[in-house]
Amino acid sequence: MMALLVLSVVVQRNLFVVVVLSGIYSFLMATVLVALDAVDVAMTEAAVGAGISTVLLLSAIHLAGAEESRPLRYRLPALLVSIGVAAALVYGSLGLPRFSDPAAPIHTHVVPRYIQDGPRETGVPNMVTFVLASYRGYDTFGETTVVFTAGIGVIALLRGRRKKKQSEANAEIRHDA
Amino acid sequence: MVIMPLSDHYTYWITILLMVAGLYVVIARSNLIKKLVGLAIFQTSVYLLYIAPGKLIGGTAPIASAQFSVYSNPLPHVLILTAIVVGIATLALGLALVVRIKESFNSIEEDEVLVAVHGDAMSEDGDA
Amino acid sequence: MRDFFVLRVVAKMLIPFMLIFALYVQFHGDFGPGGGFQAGVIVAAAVIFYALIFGLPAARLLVPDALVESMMALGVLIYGGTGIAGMLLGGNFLDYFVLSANPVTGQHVGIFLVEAGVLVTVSGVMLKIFYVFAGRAKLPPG
Amino acid sequence: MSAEHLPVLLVVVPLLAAPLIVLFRSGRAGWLLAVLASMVSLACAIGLFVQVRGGTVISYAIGNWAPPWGIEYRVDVLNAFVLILVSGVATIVSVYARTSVISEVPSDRHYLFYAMFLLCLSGLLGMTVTDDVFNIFVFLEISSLSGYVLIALGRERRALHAAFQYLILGTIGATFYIIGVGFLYLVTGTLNIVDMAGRIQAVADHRPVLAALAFMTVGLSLKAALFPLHAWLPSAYSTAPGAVAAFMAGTATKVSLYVFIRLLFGVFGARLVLQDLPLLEALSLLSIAAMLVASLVAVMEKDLKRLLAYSSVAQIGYITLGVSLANQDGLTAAVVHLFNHGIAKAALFMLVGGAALRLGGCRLEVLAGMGQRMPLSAFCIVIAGLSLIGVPGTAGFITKWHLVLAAAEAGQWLTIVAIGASSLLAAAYVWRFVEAAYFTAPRHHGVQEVSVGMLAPAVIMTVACVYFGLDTSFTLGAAREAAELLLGAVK
Repeated sequence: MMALLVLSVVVQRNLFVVVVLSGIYSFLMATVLVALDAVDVAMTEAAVGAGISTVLLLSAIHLAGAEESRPLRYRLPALLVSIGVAAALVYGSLGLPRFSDPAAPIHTHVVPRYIQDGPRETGVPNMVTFVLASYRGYDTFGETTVVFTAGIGVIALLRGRRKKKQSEANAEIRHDA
Repeated sequence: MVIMPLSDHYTYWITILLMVAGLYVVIARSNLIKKLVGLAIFQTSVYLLYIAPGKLIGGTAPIASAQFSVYSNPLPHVLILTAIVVGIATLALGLALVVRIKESFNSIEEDEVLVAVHGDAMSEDGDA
Repeated sequence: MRDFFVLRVVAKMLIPFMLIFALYVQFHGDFGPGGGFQAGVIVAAAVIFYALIFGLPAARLLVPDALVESMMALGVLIYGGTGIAGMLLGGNFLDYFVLSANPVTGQHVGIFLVEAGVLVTVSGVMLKIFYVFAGRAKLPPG
Repeated sequence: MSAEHLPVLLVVVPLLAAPLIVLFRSGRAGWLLAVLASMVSLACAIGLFVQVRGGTVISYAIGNWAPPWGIEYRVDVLNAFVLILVSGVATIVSVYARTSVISEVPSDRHYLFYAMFLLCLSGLLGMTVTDDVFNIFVFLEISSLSGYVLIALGRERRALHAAFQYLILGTIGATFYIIGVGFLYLVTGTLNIVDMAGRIQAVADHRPVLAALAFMTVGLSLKAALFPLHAWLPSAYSTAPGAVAAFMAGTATKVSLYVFIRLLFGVFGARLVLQDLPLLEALSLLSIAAMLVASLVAVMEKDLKRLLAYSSVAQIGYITLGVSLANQDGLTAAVVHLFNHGIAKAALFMLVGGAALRLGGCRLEVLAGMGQRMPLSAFCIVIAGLSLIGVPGTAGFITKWHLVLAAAEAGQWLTIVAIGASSLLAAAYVWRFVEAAYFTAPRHHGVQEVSVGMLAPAVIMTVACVYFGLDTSFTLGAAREAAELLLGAVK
């Protein structure tokens, strides 16, 4: 079902439909993530993928137009690159541990300490929370900085600098300067 | 649907199909917004590469409790949370650029924009 | 949209609940799914909801741009400040053990502070991005 | 706070200065903070370099969680050397930026520019100093996102398209990198580089490791603009504001290359015998192609900034050529060229950026007669250009000499011919500037030299190109030690 959705994104030319489809895609992804026990990730993916991205994409379409004017063309180089990437991925995946193999390295190294000692060392039962905020808190610091960077980046790109005819909106933007 | 281990590597292959479809959209389509949607799908699919192997059948979500002893791996969840945030940050910036490109070039089709870019380079007076 | 009386009343009733839910997600993050990022998104969503019903200028009056921009910066500073505090108290950067006499309490304090930092930055940025995009889009003014 | 915190202060000071600038909202305060924070980083980098000289390795456990459970900062002579390059270029460019920003960026965005500049700097420093493959990704994204915005702040509308193109390719690169990290994590269970190097030898199946190597190589090559994945670089560097072009040309691609070198030798080298890999041959062929093709394109270019950008692609080829030779001299050349090329390109982009502001463009016909109108700028461009060619007495010569030694040691005589040919092409593209600046009648009248604020940093950087060509104890000494370290990890 997800694959079908993605294929329709490839073919569909109306951007509005594409955005809605990608929102549904994120929602399905969130469902799959719940099935895989990743509840925190699922919650975030639903909020971000189905929520924020969709709102952002819709407002961008509102500003930039909704119809893709180029007809669908099958570009050989792009297809070749994609097939090459897929081949490399399949080749690599053949050597990976089986699905749900408790002896896989990711289950036997590093993580056991989080599971066994983490709740006691930090006093927090949600392992995702304490790994995120404490053991790997520096990544999350970086992540917060990424969000901050995007925020001031959007301001730097979109503040002010509009054509004169939109002076009304300009006045509105002035008071944050 | 993904949790059924039909084959040992079934989950990996689903992930791969999704990733490559996203990548194809990025490279092949000329509409800039469509490119960004493709990019988002490409990134989202990578999440499965991390999360799916973290699942242990019979395990539970990694929240410590007296009733359970087997938990799915929390570390990939943490990494992917960070990756989701990075993805949305990239999307927001990309869309801001698209809006500016639309205002400056009056088009969001890559080939049309490219023609205009070359025009600017020739006349050497690109307007701001 | 001003005229949709029902919408306005429902919104007024719903928004406080959204904010409380955000706080729940923030603090319950220790025990269940959730945390600063998700809560930040919900806070921003509450204000965006307000803006959709009452118009962008009204939302900007309620939560001014200057405040939003400061929030973006403040969250990062709270997070980094927690890290620096760990250093000043004799530990490494982001060392929560030293934040309190009891290491486990220290971890609690540290996690609480950095999650608060994430909340502030994320809600600020999401809101600001909405303001900027919506400001360009000339959303129907109130 | 004592010296033990230097590794983290180096990154956190510029990172936290950025939100402070946003709080103050003043262009002038932003500039002061940017200069100060860059200087603090430089001081930290120098302090670290002094400590790690002679083989000491500094490990810093962030959050006091021992690696591999927590994130570790790890400094040795190799990354300390790169840190000095990045923070040094940042310090000099941040001084230069004041004038460049005033003339190229709208005034209500000045403080945002400096905040972005510092974020980009801390992202690059964070990538260099960390020993955690996922943390590299996070800081890579900080530097990339801020980089896209910095480029888009260029005056012409072309800058927007260049930034968008860079955003797409950069994100594909970062995603490829993260796919590679995923493979490595799934087979080793760890994200810490040192831990990974130890555990990768026990991995039974080599297929995921090879796939990881392939994805990380392609991902980082996209970020490093390795030929033929350089499509974003010329348009990005030629349309970005002058200070941004100088900063990024001097640092951004170099840090991606550093990460590539670190992973290749620090992680994969421990498992895969480098001589058995087709990767090195492929890298060597691509490097030679870059040196020749990109130089040739540079010779044809009519715009000086694009000419320099293509020259960058060619010079990146020298670095990867040194890596592909994988012997002591080759790696020494690669590491020292990270530095030597970084300072030469930063100097050139600062000088050309200033000239473009004065003369209203940087097509070669616009620069006609620059030697008379702006004698010092033109002279410095020629000197830094000589370093690109590799004339004895400049820093570029040191690299060329060791590359030739390395190729001779490996018995690759054709490679030496290619180095010679590429140097001739470099001489040709530098000559095109000389011809325009000194042997063409000036088009502009009453044009003056750029202001001291822009000229002084550029001159200092140019002098550095000559200084490090004459006194090589610092650069070559560090590079030799780093090369020994890398080869030691493989054996």
